Amino acid sequence: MQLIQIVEALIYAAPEPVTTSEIAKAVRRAAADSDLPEARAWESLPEAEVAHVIDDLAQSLSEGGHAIELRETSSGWRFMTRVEYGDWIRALLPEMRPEKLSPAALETLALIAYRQPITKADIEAVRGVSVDAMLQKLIDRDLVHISGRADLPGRPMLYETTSTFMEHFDIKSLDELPNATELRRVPLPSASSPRTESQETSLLPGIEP
Amino acid sequence: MQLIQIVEALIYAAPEPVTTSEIAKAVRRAAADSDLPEARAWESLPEAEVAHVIDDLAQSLSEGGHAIELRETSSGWRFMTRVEYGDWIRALLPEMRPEKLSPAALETLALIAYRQPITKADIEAVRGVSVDAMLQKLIDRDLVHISGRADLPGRPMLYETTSTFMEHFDIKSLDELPNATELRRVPLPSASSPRTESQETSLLPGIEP
Amino acid sequence: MTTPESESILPPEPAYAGGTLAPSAETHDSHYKVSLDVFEGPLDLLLYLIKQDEIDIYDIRIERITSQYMSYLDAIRTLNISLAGEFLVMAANLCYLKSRMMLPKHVQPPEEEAEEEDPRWDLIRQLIEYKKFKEAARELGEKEAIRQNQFTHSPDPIQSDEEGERPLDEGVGIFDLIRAFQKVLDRLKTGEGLGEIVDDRYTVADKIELLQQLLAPGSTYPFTALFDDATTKHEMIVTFLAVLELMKLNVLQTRQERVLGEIVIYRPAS
Repeated sequence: MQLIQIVEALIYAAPEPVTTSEIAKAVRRAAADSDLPEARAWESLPEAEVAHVIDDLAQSLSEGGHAIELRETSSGWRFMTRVEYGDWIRALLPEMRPEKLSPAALETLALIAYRQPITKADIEAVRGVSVDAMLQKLIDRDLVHISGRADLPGRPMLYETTSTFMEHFDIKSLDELPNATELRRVPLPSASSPRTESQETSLLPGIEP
Repeated sequence: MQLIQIVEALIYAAPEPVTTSEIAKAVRRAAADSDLPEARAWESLPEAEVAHVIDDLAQSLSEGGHAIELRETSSGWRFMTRVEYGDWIRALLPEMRPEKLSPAALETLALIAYRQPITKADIEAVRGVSVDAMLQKLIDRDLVHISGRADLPGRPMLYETTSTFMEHFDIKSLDELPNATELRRVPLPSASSPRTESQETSLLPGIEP
Repeated sequence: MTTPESESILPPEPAYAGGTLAPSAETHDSHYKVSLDVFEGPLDLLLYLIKQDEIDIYDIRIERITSQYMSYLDAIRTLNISLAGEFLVMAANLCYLKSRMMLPKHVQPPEEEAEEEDPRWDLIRQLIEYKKFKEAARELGEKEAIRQNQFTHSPDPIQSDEEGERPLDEGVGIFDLIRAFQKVLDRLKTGEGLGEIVDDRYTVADKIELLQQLLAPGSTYPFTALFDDATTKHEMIVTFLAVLELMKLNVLQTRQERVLGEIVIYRPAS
């Protein structure tokens, strides 16, 4: 039994992406309970060695001409099919036709992504339309969440993108957003007078409608 | 692009095991729509050739020293981690992040927690969206259960939180819910006319789940 | 509330980039019906008009753009399509700008902060900001398209020496059964008619006997396949009741390898 195989099995079996450090920690813990003689050495496995093994694994997959690759997402490593097989997979699984977000949803998300945390009024100031319903839909799809309240009159809520957002767009960090350096600094027209939030706040504090 | 890679991608991405004949059919269908020159030959791909490719794939995985193998189950082919890694994975998986609840799930759960026992129609009256799937997920995760039926037309089911819910949120009684006294009294929109439940109730009277 | 209820999280059917939109008031209905959904808001519409005119954003002629904008709104209104409030607010804003621009400089009412500033400036700045994020949104959309061509697997069964470790091995709840049954009924509903046989020929006892013949001890059978031969809804219900009865008697068990997976009926050997 080799470390590379354990790492492969682990990434494959994990229900969500796993980070290098999670893998290292888990292997150390499991090695301590193992009867295998080779496991002794893994009881103090450094993270750097796991990182190395992950590189080897990714390389062996791509050199072996596999349709599956090891990819690093914002929340860790996971196996994914290569882009070029997308059409073939959809022929087998027509129900997996992707649900693309609408331009309005993308605009709203872009604003939140680049300027988070941001208030609803500030989003509306740029988009020029009311975004109540849209925000609720984005929250329902777990692309956006409420991160707190701004220190402004009316204490408006602040919105941020989630890890689901990162996964959905395959972005590892916010710096990776297209044109990040420019857009994250652009001075925005902001809501001149912070509007009072609608019923959602007054009705059920803590339970978002 | 080679057939073996397409087959690998298909088996990997399919949510359920796939049979040789399903794979052959999917490849033929996608080949007809494909621009790739090599796809011409696959438009009339015989099942026997797919079977052959599957054998090759299984062999290349086992010869490559992978921790994942291709196995034929009663309903088709799928990748699985090899038996010998079972112990490791089992030891490692508890280390992984537990799957988190989506905001929409939490909302639904909160409504049930504060207003239990509650009907689906009343939850939907508040959330404004259908919650069927959500309720099922919460039930699957043992956070919510059906506690009975309301004394209303159609005898709609009533939902309540479970003891797992209490453990998960670390509360000893429902009175310990934040803001309990207030939120349990807040007027909420309720289903104006109680909807009749779908066929499951009317069709099968006498089967109490 | 001015919330545009039509604002969907999914894309509108017609493609904006199609370029078939003619903003002249004479053009007839279908264009406008399409276009209102196509513009994400008044700023988007203004950007479109500016692009059509091939002018620089910094060089908008308020008078011209206002009249184009207004004729666009008029056309929409004659079609009785309800207009999101934001479009009207922008119209008012444009008219105000236009009237200011028409006054000689020295009689223009003083703006609060902007002393010498061009009255168009606020609008221009807003358009430029909006355009940047519209572009960013487009790029996000491209990333999304790439990502959606990659697939990952759903959590799979892990093989191990010990049995009974799988999360869903302990049998399926009655709800899964009812849901699966419902699915079968739905499928029947969408298929051809149920046939006109009115005679209720099957009893639960008949079906119990049949099921026991069908399933030898130790064998399994896909749950939904039990209903493949049923010709009436009644027969399906009777079959289902027979399954429930046999489960109660511990003659049959159900298994499901994964959540929402295929349910299998199993008859233990003993």
